[in-house]
Amino acid sequence: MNLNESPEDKAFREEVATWMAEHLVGEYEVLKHRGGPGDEEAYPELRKQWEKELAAGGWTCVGWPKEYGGRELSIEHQVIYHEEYARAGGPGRVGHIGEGLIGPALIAFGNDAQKAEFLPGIVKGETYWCQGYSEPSAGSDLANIQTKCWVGDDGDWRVSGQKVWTSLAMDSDWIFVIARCEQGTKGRHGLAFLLMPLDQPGVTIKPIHQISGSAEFNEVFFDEAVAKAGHIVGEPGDGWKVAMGLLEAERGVSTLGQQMHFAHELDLIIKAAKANGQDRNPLIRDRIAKAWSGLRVLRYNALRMLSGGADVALGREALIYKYYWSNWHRDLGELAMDVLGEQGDVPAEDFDILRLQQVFFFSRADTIYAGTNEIQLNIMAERGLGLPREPRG
Amino acid sequence: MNLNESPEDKAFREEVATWMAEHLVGEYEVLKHRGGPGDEEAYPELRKQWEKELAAGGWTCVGWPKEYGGRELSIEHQVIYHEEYARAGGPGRVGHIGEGLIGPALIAFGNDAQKAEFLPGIVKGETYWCQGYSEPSAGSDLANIQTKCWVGDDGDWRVSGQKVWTSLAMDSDWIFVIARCEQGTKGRHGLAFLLMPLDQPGVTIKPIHQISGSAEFNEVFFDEAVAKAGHIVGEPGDGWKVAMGLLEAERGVSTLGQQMHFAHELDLIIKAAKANGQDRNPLIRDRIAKAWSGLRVLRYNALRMLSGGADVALGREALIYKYYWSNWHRDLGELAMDVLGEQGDVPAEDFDILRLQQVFFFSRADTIYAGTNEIQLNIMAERGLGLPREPRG
Amino acid sequence: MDFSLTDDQIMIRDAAQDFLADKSDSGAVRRAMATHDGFEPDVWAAIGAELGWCAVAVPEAHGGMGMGPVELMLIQEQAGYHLLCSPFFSTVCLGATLLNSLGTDESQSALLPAVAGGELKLAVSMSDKLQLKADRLGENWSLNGQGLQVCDAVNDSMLLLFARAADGVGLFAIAANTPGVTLSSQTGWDATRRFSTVELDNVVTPMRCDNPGRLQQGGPRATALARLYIAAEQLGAAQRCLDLTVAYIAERKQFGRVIGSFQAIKHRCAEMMVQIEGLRSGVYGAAAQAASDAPVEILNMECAMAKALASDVLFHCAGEAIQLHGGVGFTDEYDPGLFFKRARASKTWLGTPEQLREEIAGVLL
Amino acid sequence: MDFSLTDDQIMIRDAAQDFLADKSDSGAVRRAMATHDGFEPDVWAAIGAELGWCAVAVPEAHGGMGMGPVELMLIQEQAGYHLLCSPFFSTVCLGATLLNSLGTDESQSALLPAVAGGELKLAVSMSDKLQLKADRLGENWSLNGQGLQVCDAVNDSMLLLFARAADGVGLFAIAANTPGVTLSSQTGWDATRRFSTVELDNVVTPMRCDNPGRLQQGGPRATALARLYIAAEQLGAAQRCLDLTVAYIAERKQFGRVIGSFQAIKHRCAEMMVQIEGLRSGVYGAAAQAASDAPVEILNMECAMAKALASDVLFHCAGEAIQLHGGVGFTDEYDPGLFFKRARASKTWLGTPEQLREEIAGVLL
Repeated sequence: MNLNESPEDKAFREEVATWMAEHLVGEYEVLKHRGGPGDEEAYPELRKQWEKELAAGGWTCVGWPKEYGGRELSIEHQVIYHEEYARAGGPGRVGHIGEGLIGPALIAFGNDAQKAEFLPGIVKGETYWCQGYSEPSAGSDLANIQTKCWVGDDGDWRVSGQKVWTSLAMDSDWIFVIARCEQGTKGRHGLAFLLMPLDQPGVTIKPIHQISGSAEFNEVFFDEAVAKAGHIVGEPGDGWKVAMGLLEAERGVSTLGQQMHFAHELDLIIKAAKANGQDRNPLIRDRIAKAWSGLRVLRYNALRMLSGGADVALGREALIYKYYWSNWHRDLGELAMDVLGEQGDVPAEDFDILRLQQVFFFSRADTIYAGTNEIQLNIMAERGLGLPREPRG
Repeated sequence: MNLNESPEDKAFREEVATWMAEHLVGEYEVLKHRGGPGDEEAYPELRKQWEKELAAGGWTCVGWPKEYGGRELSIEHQVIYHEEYARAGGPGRVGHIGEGLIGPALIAFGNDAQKAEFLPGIVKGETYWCQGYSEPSAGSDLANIQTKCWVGDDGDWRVSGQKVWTSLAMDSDWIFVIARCEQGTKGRHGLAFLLMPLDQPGVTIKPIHQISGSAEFNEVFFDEAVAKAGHIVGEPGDGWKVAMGLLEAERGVSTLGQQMHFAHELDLIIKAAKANGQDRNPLIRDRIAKAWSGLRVLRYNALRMLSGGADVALGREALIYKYYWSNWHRDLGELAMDVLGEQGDVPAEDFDILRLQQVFFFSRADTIYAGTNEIQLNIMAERGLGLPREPRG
Repeated sequence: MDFSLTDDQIMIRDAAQDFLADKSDSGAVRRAMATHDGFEPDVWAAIGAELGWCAVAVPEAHGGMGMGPVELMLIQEQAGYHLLCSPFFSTVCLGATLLNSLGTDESQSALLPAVAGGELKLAVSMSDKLQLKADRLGENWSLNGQGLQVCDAVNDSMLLLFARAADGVGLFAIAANTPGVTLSSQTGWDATRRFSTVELDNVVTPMRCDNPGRLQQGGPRATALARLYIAAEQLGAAQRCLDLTVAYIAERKQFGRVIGSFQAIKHRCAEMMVQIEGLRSGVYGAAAQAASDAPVEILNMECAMAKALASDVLFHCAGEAIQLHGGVGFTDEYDPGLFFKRARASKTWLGTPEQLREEIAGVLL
Repeated sequence: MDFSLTDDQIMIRDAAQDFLADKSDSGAVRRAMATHDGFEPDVWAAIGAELGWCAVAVPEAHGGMGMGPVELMLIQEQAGYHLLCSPFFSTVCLGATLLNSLGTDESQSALLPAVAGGELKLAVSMSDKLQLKADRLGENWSLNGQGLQVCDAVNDSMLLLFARAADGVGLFAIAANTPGVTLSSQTGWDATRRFSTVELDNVVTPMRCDNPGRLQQGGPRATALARLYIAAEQLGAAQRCLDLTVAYIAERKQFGRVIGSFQAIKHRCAEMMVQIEGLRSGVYGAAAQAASDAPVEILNMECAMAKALASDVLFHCAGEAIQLHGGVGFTDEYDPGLFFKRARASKTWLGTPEQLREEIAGVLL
């Protein structure tokens, strides 16, 4: 247990930092610290161009195997990469879902043709993906999928139904969907995992306006929309397995980068407090120290998770992580607005202030999406502490 | 809605205050502010003598009908009496259970012989009572009574079983007990309400030591203990009805007096803070203001309850009261110790400090006895908000 | 001592409830939010002319009903429950309260009858920063500077603003359409109540309203009452958050059960109920003090208590409403977000909870 | 960078767990609480002589094992879990840490080997108030005044006390049985760790321990490490509160169900787990910093974080343990009360959470 970095790690950190310092300039300067949660609508086209810039430097998909175009970085170097990317103010990654979710899923579960067709576009920063899991009646009860699919006369799949909470759908080319391929089944059985282009008749995207005014989530409606016969991942009936494997991958090294964004937000709070005198308010000082402490906990907790090896999901530290960071972040938003006071009442023109307002509003979603607080507590009590399961109705 | 007091009310307030100022002196001086929760073991004999002093002045059972020896005071005057009693530092009432619980129950449910036998002793401050409801397996699940009773060959009742959380048993002469008179029944049915002398073979009292070091609660064991044939209140099978009627009476006007004790505790905290400089700590100042605010809420909430008339138990203000005051009081205990700091670590010789330590420890019981927080929240959700009932196992 | 509502008070409360359920439902609130001035004129007209709410707390001598803070508190509770968008708050709760508390007889006679009749809108600053100067100009006054955080100022408002004069701080009335007045309104995150910055450039007005003999007691009393009325509104809003939530969880099913059957959800709602009922006791108690002979120092503490508690309880309940609505809770389509934004904005009005508690602590310690 | 425990570290932790489960169960703790000195000599003897815990963090040059803060943190976590009553904390976590951090080579050679061998008990003041004066007396020093909040001082302890000398504050070692020393110990609400006031009346000692060159860095480092070790103990105690509670609710039935099947109870336990695991990450992280090249300013913040969080988490968990045990929770017969008292007492040791956070804020702001 030692936090000293090896000379090699330090050199790699320097390499990433240098690349960022040299490339996140000029036309990309405006992207610094932009495009995060609640700010997804900022500069979508420029951010896609930035994805290609990253790809050109070999800084996409850094954890992927080399045979699929990745850098095959060690866990430690991936952490360093994400930290330095965020520390430099690297913008929210439009390619995140391709790189972090569907890419790894295809590497694990896809066939050779699928890998050949889809992975290069992700690595090059050219193809953007979004996710179609949740449905109006399948929120916390994720397996309650009503969207159905069947094989049409032409051998391709047809999909009808509705997905919801699909982020970045407007900026994406493709969506991956779980849909019920065996009618009459319930829960985790009888589902298929399909890859579908969004630009087709039969797919309608409707943005969901949030309380923060932004609309990064969408409803996606399918009306006999088409997925090619070759675009099912795994066999019909494997849908749940593939989807869950992919959710596992979601809790990855990128969280250390997320923490750097959090640290930046805390810095903005400190800056605002110094500017308006709240830095002398003892109750605010106490809460700023608490926020800083929570961020240390998050960092060490993530390091614990990453040091745990393959069985990481079994550890209590992994079970608590989503609950801890999302509630910490929500508290941070409240602290930010309490520091701003009346300054927080009107949408700010200064992005450093507006960002804090966004954090306040958007962070209310943090404790809801990807497993509400209530679901997280159930899981922790049942899997972490072995208490009796909650009965279904 | 007006808080001004009428001249008559003011005069009555003056009368009580004067009587207390003239009588809580001399040998009784040491009793000031003593004998409250967590301090029940203070001066038991002197406090019994004080009960007789009160009785001589006509200040016991002030709300009872005149025909039973009471003063038949209006609700408002009862409130004033309790407030002035507490404001003067009147000691914890050893006669409370007789005056506040069993007396009213006998007036409502007892027969003439029982009234004649028991009420005068209560009014005169000569007979002391305690309560036998809870059992090891009947805590939150109060109706799960295992103690059984049956009619012996001599026509008297025999009782066997165990009661727990019986306060003041050591200082009491009599106990009222609910026991199962119809074997094989469950829950609220088949119970009898019996009056029993404690000083008899077959009754064993065992004090329960608390974390605060005091032992005001007891276990009471019954081994074929005797209740006279005439000492059943109501009919066999009416036990639950009598017991519940009595618990209703418990939420009465005396709560305004309890609040005066709370106010005294807050004063002691302020005094301690001024003495050790914590009065300049902004975080402590914030919490002291919060505590004061909570006390205002308690007062107005109690006035709302009392103004509601007969159907008071239906109001949401009555449903929240126990939860509100007990959690407020527990927070007050934490505040007290945070103000004291290291001064709180060792049992104090100064009673003004020791009292705060007692509040800290004893108030942990406040959120447990007479309906735990968890049971209170169930009741509020189900009765107050109409949410579905929790299923039994 | 009597803590129950009179029949008249109950009638006023119930009438407000009925009117607002009809005229200030979710659709009406959203329509008002989208207007330039932040309210629908016909709702305001009904409040002033038909319902007579503006007259409730105006003395009978000035054409009012001569009732008091308890009645106004009850209306405000309903206004908060229905998130009423209206210059009622600024005109009656702030403006008329100021004039009642510290106005000269002349200014009361000049302004209160029109207020009571619903014919005049008053716009009042809620900031404690004073950036206005008043200079004598013959019989008149000339005002210069900025009025900050002026509530519900529109073109035909009468502005009531404090300004520093040679003889001390005074209260001045200025028609908003007087030459030299520039209103700049910005719609905040909470679009249900509007605030403007008002620039005054050599604005001439004849009307100085403060009665020096009333200022010392009346100033703190007006602030205390304004806090009480905000607290009442916050109380109503908190109650609405709970009611919206209970209605939602009684319908929404997950895992084959209504989510209101999950004990953890039940307890969270019960906790909201505890806080709301406690707050209601606190707000009603403070109102009862305002209607009694409490000295202004006591009233100050009571109303600071009510407003601090109300801000905290509303913020908690609005946050819980979002959380317990799940995904739809943070969408603009559902109503919890409206209350959440009001909760955030109102937290700072006339003092944050921390500032108010520090006021209380200053007396206690 | 490596955040996993080594095999040696795991072995040390597991051995401590086994030993304490056997020798520091509830009965043993209660026996120790009832003794005059607050610990059972045979348990202390086993810790020092057999298990070698006292040697863990002592340099090899002084007869120790030359390990570091991570190992000691792991032992302390177990000590807290089992509420170990022992002068181990004062001797090793406070005393040896002080000597390691800022002692002269001579004082280290004189004292550390006996500490490592379990032959010497050190008693150290935890107060930040300095009420001792040291005067030169030939080769020796004469001490006068009071040592406050001295931890685990018994008749055969060696006292390690700071005192003000002409050339600045120095650290002095005084055998507790030296003439002029008066120990007055008072058993606190938490009887598992004893504190004394020590009166020194012209007490003569030859041993001044501080190395002036090490004082500036070593003083803060020793304080930071001591906070870390307390935090580790609090972490263990918090974990025990959760474990006791989960065991109880899995057995206790009400309404025909184990109470652990009630969702609200489950969520409360899960919330404890969240806090405890977060704390564990924080404490382990601070220990890892202590074992790395972190400058003392960083270490200070990290350990202040760990101790503040640990105090809050333990207090919360101990309170929840009482509450979720119901009636038996506030009896002396069950164990939650013991942890609750430790939680309360340890909250102030080397800084309350508020004071520690103010230290952090002072750096950040």
